[in-house]
Order: sequence, then C-alpha cells, then structure tokens
Amino acid sequence: MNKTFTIIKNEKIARATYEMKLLGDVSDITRPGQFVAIKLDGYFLRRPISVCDIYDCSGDGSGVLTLIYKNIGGGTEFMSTLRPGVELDLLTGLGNGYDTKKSGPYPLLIGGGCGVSPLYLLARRLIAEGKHVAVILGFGTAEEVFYEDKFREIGAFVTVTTADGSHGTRGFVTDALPAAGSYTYTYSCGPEPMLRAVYKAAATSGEYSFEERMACGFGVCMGCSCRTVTGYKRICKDGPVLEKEEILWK
Amino acid sequence: MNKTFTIIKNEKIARATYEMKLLGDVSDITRPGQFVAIKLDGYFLRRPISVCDIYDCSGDGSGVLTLIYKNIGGGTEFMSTLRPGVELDLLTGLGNGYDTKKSGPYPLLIGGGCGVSPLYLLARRLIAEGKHVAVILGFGTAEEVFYEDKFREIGAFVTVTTADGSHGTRGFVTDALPAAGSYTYTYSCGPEPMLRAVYKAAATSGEYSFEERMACGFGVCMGCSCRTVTGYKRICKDGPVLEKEEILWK
Amino acid sequence: MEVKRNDTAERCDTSVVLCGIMLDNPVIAASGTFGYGYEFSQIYDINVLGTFSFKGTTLYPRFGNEQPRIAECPAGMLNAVGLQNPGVDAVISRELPLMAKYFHKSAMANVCGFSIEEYVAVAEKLDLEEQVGWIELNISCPNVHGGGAAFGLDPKMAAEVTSAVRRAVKKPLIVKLSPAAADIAAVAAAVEAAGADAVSLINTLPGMRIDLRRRRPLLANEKGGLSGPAIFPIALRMVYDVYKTVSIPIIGMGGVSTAEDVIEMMLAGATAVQVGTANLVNPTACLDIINSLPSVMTKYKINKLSDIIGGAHL
Amino acid sequence: MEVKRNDTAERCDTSVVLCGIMLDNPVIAASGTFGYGYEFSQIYDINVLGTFSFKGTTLYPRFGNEQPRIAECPAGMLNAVGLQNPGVDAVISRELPLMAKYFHKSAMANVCGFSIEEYVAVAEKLDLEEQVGWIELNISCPNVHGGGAAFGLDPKMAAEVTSAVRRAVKKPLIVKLSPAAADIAAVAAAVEAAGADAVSLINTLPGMRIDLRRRRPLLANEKGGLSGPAIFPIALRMVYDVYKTVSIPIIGMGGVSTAEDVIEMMLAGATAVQVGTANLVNPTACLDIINSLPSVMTKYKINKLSDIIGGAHL
Ligand SMILES: Cc1cc2nc3c(=O)[nH]c(=O)nc-3n(C[C@H](O)[C@H](O)[C@H](O)COP(=O)(O)OP(=O)(O)OC[C@H]3O[C@@H](n4cnc5c(N)ncnc54)[C@H](O)[C@@H]3O)c2cc1C
Ligand SMILES: Cc1cc2nc3c(=O)[nH]c(=O)nc-3n(C[C@H](O)[C@H](O)[C@H](O)COP(=O)(O)OP(=O)(O)OC[C@H]3O[C@@H](n4cnc5c(N)ncnc54)[C@H](O)[C@@H]3O)c2cc1C
Ligand SMILES: Cc1cc2nc3c(=O)[nH]c(=O)nc-3n(C[C@H](O)[C@H](O)[C@H](O)COP(=O)(O)O)c2cc1C
Ligand SMILES: Cc1cc2nc3c(=O)[nH]c(=O)nc-3n(C[C@H](O)[C@H](O)[C@H](O)COP(=O)(O)O)c2cc1C
Ligand code: FES
Ligand code: FES
Repeated sequence: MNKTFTIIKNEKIARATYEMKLLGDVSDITRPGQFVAIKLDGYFLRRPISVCDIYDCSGDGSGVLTLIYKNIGGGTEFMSTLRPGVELDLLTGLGNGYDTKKSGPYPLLIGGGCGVSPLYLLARRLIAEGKHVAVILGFGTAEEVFYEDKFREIGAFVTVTTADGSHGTRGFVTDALPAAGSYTYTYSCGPEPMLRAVYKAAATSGEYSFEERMACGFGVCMGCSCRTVTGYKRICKDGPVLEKEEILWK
Repeated sequence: MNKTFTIIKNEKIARATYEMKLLGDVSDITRPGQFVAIKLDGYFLRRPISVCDIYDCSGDGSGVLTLIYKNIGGGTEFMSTLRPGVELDLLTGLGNGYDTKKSGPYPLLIGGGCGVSPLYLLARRLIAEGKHVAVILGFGTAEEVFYEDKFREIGAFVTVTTADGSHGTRGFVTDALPAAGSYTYTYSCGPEPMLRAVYKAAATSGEYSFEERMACGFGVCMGCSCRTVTGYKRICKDGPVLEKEEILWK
Repeated sequence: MEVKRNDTAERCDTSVVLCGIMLDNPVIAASGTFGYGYEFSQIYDINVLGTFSFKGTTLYPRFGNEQPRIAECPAGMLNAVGLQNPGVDAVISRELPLMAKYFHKSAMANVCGFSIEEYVAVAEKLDLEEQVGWIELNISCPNVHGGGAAFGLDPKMAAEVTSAVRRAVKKPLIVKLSPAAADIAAVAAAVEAAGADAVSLINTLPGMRIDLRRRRPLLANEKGGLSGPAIFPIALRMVYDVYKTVSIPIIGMGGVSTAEDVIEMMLAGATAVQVGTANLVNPTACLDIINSLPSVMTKYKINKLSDIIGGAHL
Repeated sequence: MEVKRNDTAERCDTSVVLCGIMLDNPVIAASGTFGYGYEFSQIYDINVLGTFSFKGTTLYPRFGNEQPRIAECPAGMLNAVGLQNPGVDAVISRELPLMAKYFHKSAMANVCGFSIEEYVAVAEKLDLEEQVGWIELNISCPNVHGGGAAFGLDPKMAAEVTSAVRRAVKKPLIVKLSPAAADIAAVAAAVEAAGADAVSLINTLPGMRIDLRRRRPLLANEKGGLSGPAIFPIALRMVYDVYKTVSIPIIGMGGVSTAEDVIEMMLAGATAVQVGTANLVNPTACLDIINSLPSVMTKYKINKLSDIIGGAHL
C-alpha cells in the first residue's frame, strides 16, 4: 500500500480548493469512499485525503488518481505549491469505502465542501451499475462550488446549494432534500454538522463518511477510534464510512 | 547575509567530491577563506562550506559562487542529489578569511582534501596581486584529486601528493615541503592532523583555517569557540582563519 | 581466544540475547504502534522482527480517551489514546490465537494497570500464554490508589509493582520506564532490585498542543505523550544514564527510525531497541531498518552487533 | 466599559506589559542565542524586539566546555557551550556600553552562578546598570556547594537562591526554570513565594548524541541541552501547568519559531515569549515573527494580543 505517485496536475478549481492528479499504482483502491495518506516533506504525519476518482490506464494497475483538497493549514497549503513531476509517497486503498450494493435503484448522494469529492467516484460506480443517481452538493458560496458539471456529465441529477444563495438553492443541503424526489438510500460525506443534519432529515438508511485526526491511517494505533452502536470503530480502517444505524453521535 | 541562490551546476569531480555552482548575490563575500552556511530541507542546522571561487557577473553583486564539498554524511549526501534550478537559502560572507596582504612575494598554499577548495580563490587573488604562488595539494589517492589543472591554469606552481603514491608525490603534504623551494608565507586549510603537521614543518609565519561544529555560523551562540594565545576565538566569526602565532593546539 | 572469535564470527551477526531468548536482530516493534501485528503481517512477513510488543493490556476492556487523540508536532506526534484495548481475556481468547497464525516467535506482552492488583492479575494471565515470551510492565499508568501519580515516577512505587508482578510470573519481566520520572536511573535501579529482568525506556513524554481556532487544547484529554524523532536525544541520554546504573539489559526506544539510530541506542547501552512511531508514518519502518542493518554495520565496521552494547561508555 | 474598550482598541495591538514595563510586542530573543545583540543589529534594527535577554553572565570569565559543543538533532540541536562569557565586570564595562549604542530599550540580564553568593554578586552588579530592565535568574546551573545538582531541580533550593537575589536587587526578578525538575509547577510556586516577579520557561532539556564513527559521545561534555521545535510541545505543556499554579507572569519559550507558536504559547499562559534556537538557523527569525504577528492575529481574530494570555484554560 506504500506507493510512489507522480503529480501530473495540481490546479485550483474553486476558492482554496485544488484538484491534484497523480500517476501511479491505483490497484489497491477498490471502493469509492476510500482514502490515501500522503507523506509531505517537513510534515511528520501523513495527510488523509479521499479518493475523488481513479482512472485505470492499463491492465497492470497503473492509473490516474484524482484528489480534491482544501487549503486549510500548513500541509494542504504546502500541497498546493507542488508542481507536476514531483513524486509523493502515498499509502493507498485505506478505509472501507462505500458499499454500492446497498443503494437500491435511486441512491441520493449528499456532500458538503470537500466532502463532495469522494461522491464523484461513488456516483460513477453507481451509474455504471445502472442506478439513477441524484446528488446534492452543498457549499458556502458560489466561489467554492466545484464539480457541478462533472456530476451532470456522468448523468447524475444535480442540485447545488449555497449557504448565501449566490448559486443554486439558498441554504444547506437538507434544504434541498424536499425537492430531491424519492430515493432508496443515502450516501453522505461532509463536515460533521452537515452529517448530523442529513442523518436527521434523510428518509432512508444510508452510509456516512467521517473524519478524525489520524496517526497511522491503517488501523494499528487506535488514534482515530470512535464509539458506535456496535462497539468502537477505527475511522481509518473500519471506516471512514459508517452505516447510519451504527452511528453514535458524540 | 541571508540570500537565495539557484543551483546552476552540481557534479561529481572526484571520489565522493562534488562541485556546485550557484547563482546569486555574492557581494557579501569579500575575502578568500570565507564560507557560506546552507539551509537544507530536512536538516536542522545549516552546513558550513568554504567559498571555492566567486565570479562577479555584473556590477550589482550578482554572480556565480563555486563550492566544493565532500559527501561525508546525511546533509552533504542530500546536497549531492540536488539538481540545477533548485533554490537554496545561504548565509554568505561568513568568517574572516585569509589576509592576502601578509603573503610576501612567494606565498605557499597547502591544502588537504576539501581543504584545497578555499585555496583556489586565495590563489587567484594572490596571483592578481602579482604574487608568485606555489600550492601543495594533498589527497589520499589519485581518485580523490581535484582542481590540479585549474590551479595550473591560473599560473600557480602545483605539487600534488597522495598518501598511497597513486598520483604525484607519495606521502603527505609535508613530504612535498622540501621540494617547494623557498616561500615567504604559508596559507593552509585541511584536516586538523594535516594542519598540525604543516604548523610544525612550515618555515614561515602563516594563516591556518579551522573547522568546528557550528550552530549559528555568525558569532552569537559560542558553539564554535576555541582557545587561542590571544583569548578565545569563535571559529565562525573571528575565524575560520587563525594566524599561526595565535594557535593553541587542543 | 581472540583468533577463535574472529574465525567463527559471521559477517554481520545481528542477533542479541534478551533475558535468555535469542532475537535474530535487536529490532522490536513497540507497544501501541503495532496492534497485534495483524495489519503489518499483510504488508510484510513480520517474522523478520526480533519480536514485537503488543498493545498495552488492562484487566477490563477500555475504550480510552475521546477524540481527538492525535496531534502533530515537529519531528513527532502526541497521542492520547488512553490505553484502548479489549481487556486481557479478549486478548487471550481472540487476539493471541489469531497472532499465532502469522507470528511464530515469542511476543512481548505489554501490561498496564491502575493498581498493583490489576498489574498482577493481567500479568499472571498473560504469563501462562505460550505466545508470550516476556512480560513488559508499562508503569507509566496512574496509580488510582496512590493519589493518581504514575507508578513510574517514584522509585518506591515502581519497585512495589515490580516485586508484586515478579512474584506472580515465571517469564522474564521487563519494566518499561517513564521519562517523566525526576531521576529515571533511580527508578531503574529500584526495579532492578525488585526483581526486573530488564528495563525498557522511554515511554512518551508529556506534551501538549493548542488549537488556535478553538483556543482550546487540541486533544480531548488536554495532554498527550510525545513520541518520534523529536525525543531521540532525550531517550538516548536516559539509556546512557540507566546503563551506568543497572546491570540488567536495557531496551532502548524513543524516535528510533533508522539502522543508524539502532546502533546509536546500542552504543549508549541498549541490548535491543524498540521502534514505535516510525511504524505509523512508514508501515515498513521495521523491515527497512532490519534490511539496512548489515550495510550500516559494515560502514561502521561492526561484525557482531552485540559487541557494541554500551560501547560509548569509557 | 465593553464599548469603550472596543472603541479605543487599535487593530492588532501587540503590546504586553511585563513586570511593569511595556513591551511593543511579546517577542524576546532568548539568552545564549543573541549574544549582546551586536551581530543581529548588523542584520536588522533590533529595536523592533520586545526586548532581548543577553548571554548568561557569571561572576568570573568562563571559557566553557571543550569542542565539540554542538550536535544536530531532529527538529532541534544540543548545545554544551557551558556558559562561556567574559564575566560580569567585562559585561558591564565593555558589552553594555556597546549595546546601548544600538539597542535603546531595556534589556534582560541573564544571571548564572554556581553558588547562591555568586548569583547574588552578579545580580547586584547588573541591577545597577541602566540598560538592564529585568534580572533573569538562570537556575539550571549546578550548585557546587549543594552536591552539584542544579538549583532549578528542587523547589527548596530554587526558593533559596530566589529570595537571596530578591533581597539584593531592585529590578523585576524573573526566575528561569529548568524542565528537568520533577515538577516544574512546584518549582514555579516556590520561586513565586520567594519573591520572583515572573518566571521564564523552559531552559534546554538534557540530551545526548553519540558519534557512530568514534563510538563516543559526540559532545566533549557528553551531554548537552536540547532546544528547538522538537521541545515545543513539552514547553507548551509546562507553561500550561505553571499557569494553573502561579499568578505572576510567565515567559514561555522552547522551540518558538513562528507567530503561530507565539500565539499558542500565549494561549497556554505566557505573557511574553522568548525565541532562542530559531535565531541561530534563521538570523531574521525574531523580525519575521514580529512582522507576521499582525496578519496571524487577524487570521485568528485577535485584536489585542494581551487578551489571549491563558485563553486556552477553561
Ligand atoms: C478519511 C479522511 C478523508 C479526507 N478527505 C479529504 C479530502 O478529500 N479533501 C480535503 O480537503 N480534506 C480531506 N480530509 C481532511 C484533511 O485530511 C485535512 O484537511 C488535512 O489533513 C489538513 O492538513 P493541514 O496540514 O493542511 O492542516 P493542519 O490543521 O495544520 O493539520 C494538523 C494535523 O491535523 C490533522 N487534521 C487537520 N484537519 C483534519 C481533518 N479535518 N481530518 C483529519 N485530520 C485533520 C492533519 O492531518 C495534521 O495531522 C480528510 C480527512 C480524513 C480523515
Ligand atoms: C568553516 C568551515 C568550512 C567548511 N568547508 C567545507 C568545504 O568547503 N567542503 C567540505 O566538503 N566540507 C567543508 N566543511 C565541512 C562540512 O561543513 C561538513 O562536512 C558538513 O557539515 C557535514 O554535513 P553532513 O550532514 O554531511 O554530515 P553529518 O556528520 O551528518 O553532520 C552532522 C552535523 O555535524 C556537522 N559537521 C559534521 N562534520 C563537520 C565538520 N567537519 N565541520 C563542521 N561541522 C561538521 C554538520 O554541519 C551537522 O551539523 C567546512 C566546515 C567548516 C566549519
Ligand atoms: C499511538 C501510541 C500508542 C502507544 N501505546 C502504548 C502502550 O499501550 N503501552 C506502552 O507501554 N507504550 C505505548 N506507547 C509508547 C511507545 O511504545 C513508545 O514507548 C514511545 O512511543 C516512544 O517510542 P517511539 O518514539 O519510537 O514511538 C504508545 C505510543 C504511541 C505513539
Ligand atoms: C547555544 C545556546 C546557548 C544558551 N545559553 C543560555 C544561557 O546562557 N542562559 C540561559 O538561561 N539559557 C541559555 N540557553 C537556553 C535558551 O535561552 C532557551 O531557554 C532554550 O534554548 C529553549 O528555547 P529555544 O528552543 O527557543 O532555543 C541557551 C540555548 C542555546 C541553544
Ligand atoms: S489512525 Fe491509527 S488506527 Fe486509525
Ligand atoms: S557557530 Fe555560533 S558562534 Fe560560531
């Protein structure tokens, strides 16, 4: 799982938001919702970032990995300065990821901020499986919106919300729920307050992706453990995706 | 003195020995025998390296700085991997340097290993002042020899010694002293055992360049202080060059 | 004799003997950073290790502290995991049988407790397990009956828990010392006198970070334990001091990340070395260290690693 | 009141008051890393500093330890300079008049000694100097009359030297604590009771490196003091603990290198902050920190820096 990737693209796509494409061995990435952990020069701990998309270039596992990250601190700021050609050391294929089998025919995907990122590969996979995918993408303001068109291109039914109403529906993702039509399952990723709101508002069962500060990222240090209905779970290994029924809010 | 330089060349010129050329503001470097202190990513303390040569490109201080360094540990090994275009943060113009005014008409320059490096700019300056310069360059074996021809090209009278006799005179630099003819002053740089031997064997007064482990490199931490006949001296600020008469061997 | 030693010495002998058990090499994965070895065994064959110390075990299951438990630091990290573990019975019934499938050497059982009775109870149970080669007593835990100060801070309390466990177990007993002690060498001497077969050091150093946005301690537990390369010079100094004080073997740890660090620790006085945090940021850290030991030994002209133990002392 | 404060508050007020003296900002260059300011004054105008603490002064001139005195560490360094200084009389006759030419604020006099008498003698002399604003008592020095242990390790010894100096000087007395104490907060409380006007912490942590080639301790003095970012989480934790214990101001230090670090230290409880090792690797470290304070304050919504002192405590 310890792999060297080469940056092929690293560009700003929205306010403080960057899309990075890397070339390397993506064979360990088996499910949407998994993440990678990036070693950055000068930073001790690896940075966990969700897989936004993978594109398999050959039969041998080598492919393009797409990440979307928000510049929120030293490490992500440093990432945003890296140029194509730079090599990065990644742990790949981390976490359980979403289970597309549970979706039913009409899955609803709800993402907020960078939490939109892992929903892209999830939507692609669900659509490939013949599901009718609706997505609600929530942002603070118009300048933060990304991937709206990309979700449309693959055939998802897209609603965008912004808190200030500068683009799409004004309000939070849950404000777009009534207009989302009926759905068979909910997949969600985003900041914890959003997850809580979705948890309350969503009509169906579903899967929710969580974040915790991590040391190892592969399940050995217990740094990321959270309580759930079914006992403790390591967010990095048994998560980041939890089923709605097992969530125990802090 | 805190300056950004860009590497324009970094190549192996002898066994474990590299020549690095950098472009930047060399205006603080006023004397041969001074040194720079290089910040390297991942290494906490700066690495002190002697100025081998400077070439002023314009009237505004910008020029080419030549360094020669031996790969002896993590920092120098990392340096040897850096490619042209990489920027380095240097403190420049550190140390007192050699005083060419004291040389008399026939200075003798004696260097061992990397200690040969600062003698190059010294020789150039002395020759420019009309002095007749003889140099003795000591190495372990033929594969370690560097700059022999470069000293000849500028008009120095060159003797090379190797400990194993694989090139030039067999033995140590002091074994070449008898054949060096008469000289008016001695300038020396090299490992401490060599400096001691030269100190004993040299017929004249002279200047000797020392090394100590340094923290600041500019005289504020007292990390590099040594006892001398005239009181303590900070090797980084009051040195690295000491006059023969003030040296107190440990 | 001299000649005979040179004749029979293998080139690069990395083996060391720890309390009567031979280790192929001195590299031991540290408790709390290696789980029960399972995740690592999917990355490399963990039988290359000297051995490993599994996660600290308490009498009852513990969830540990609330989130966040991890904070980044320059050249290191803080953890406030709070000894999360399933409790000794689940370790014995579930983890050890699983471990036996992929690790075929004796493992080290890291034992924690909040009273002398708890230490004894946990150690007694683990002492009977075949996979357990050594008992490693983590005396950095607070003594709830002794005012809440950690056992490891005070030579007397450290000696008490050591001799109680000593009486209860047959296997070699290693006592793991806390660097927060005023005089770690005094604690080492006390546990040696109380019957410890070896000491391991250091556990993490108490540290803290503050979240500038929330203006509150970053960790839910406020403070955490500092580990990683940042503490290496402190750990090395303590190993050096303890070596001058005790004659039982020392297991050195604290920031060890390279084969050079292993050699530096051994020169300071360590018979074996534990590697903790390095495993977290580089999953193959132990493997990489073990693989590079021979070439680094050659570089520093070491034929037999056990020859250099304490070599930096005059 | 609230309204009035908001009205008059300047945007980004960096000033703090330290024992009755107002500092333009809380950034103080630390003793031993700034000489007498001379070298730095050739790089930038050092009057931008809150102030600086000059090199530790003893009664008689000291050469200090043999070479080598410096060793590199991950995110830090060891020094074993050994208090090299020209002695108090030369400091007064030579260094202070020179200093007055380029530094126009009150400076902090770092005072060292190997007996209570020496501390008193040095402090008494420096107390009379106009350029000296504060006396900073470095109690990490070994007490040669008290068995060689450092004064700062023991609350009683620390209190003794503090009250002796307190009686001898008029200027504000800052006692600089050693992190090697078993309980630094207890030492802080003891020196507060003995009359200290402030405490500064932390001094360096005892550490060591071994030279793999020579197989000997790298430093001539065997051990040295660890400083730099590596010790920041430890220093921060100690400042936090001491803030809970004393009510005199705290000067926080240990690895501070950025404006963010300054704010973190202040949230932990520091009224001002010292910057040491950062000056050595980046000669403009203090200047850079001071220049970036306003923008970092804005980022974290701080108008008046002194408002956040101890802000991380509930
Ligand atoms: C499973 C998972 C997937 C993620 N996917 C994405 C993604 O696709 N895009 C994206 O922009 N962000 C994602 N994050 C959050 C991302 O990891 C943090 O924003 C990033 O680590 C911040 O690093 P920094 O150095 O910029 O910030 P700093 O605050 O300086 O980081 C300091 C430390 O805190 C940790 N940290 C800070 N914020 C978080 C956080 N929210 N979650 C976990 N650790 C944190 C850092 O990793 C580091 O160890 C994900 C987090 C997790 C756990
Ligand atoms: C004034 C001066 C001029 C120098 N000029 C040259 C030169 O022109 N070419 C050259 O090859 N070398 C020169 N050196 C030596 C050079 O500084 C060291 O070889 C280099 O710092 C080693 O770094 P490292 O990380 O490779 O080795 P490591 O041993 O890993 O370094 C560890 C620490 O020790 C210090 N250190 C190790 N060896 C020395 C040494 N001999 N002197 C001072 N500090 C040391 C390093 O700077 C670092 O802080 C000079 C040293 C001084 C003091
Ligand atoms: C996440 C984490 C969990 C730890 N858990 C334990 C533990 O359960 N028992 C124990 O004795 N030490 C524990 N430690 C301490 C390590 O075993 C080791 O003593 C310390 O981290 C110093 O070594 P290092 O710098 O190589 O990590 C833990 C350390 C970390 C980082
Ligand atoms: C080279 C050096 C010399 C020092 N000399 C002194 C001194 O004379 N007196 C003193 O109280 N502290 C001295 N210190 C300690 C520093 O003032 C400071 O307490 C310590 O280094 C931690 O801060 P830092 O990590 O910012 O350097 C010295 C530190 C260094 C690195
Ligand atoms: S981060 Fe280590 S177990 Fe999850
Ligand atoms: S290295 Fe700091 S005074 Fe010379």
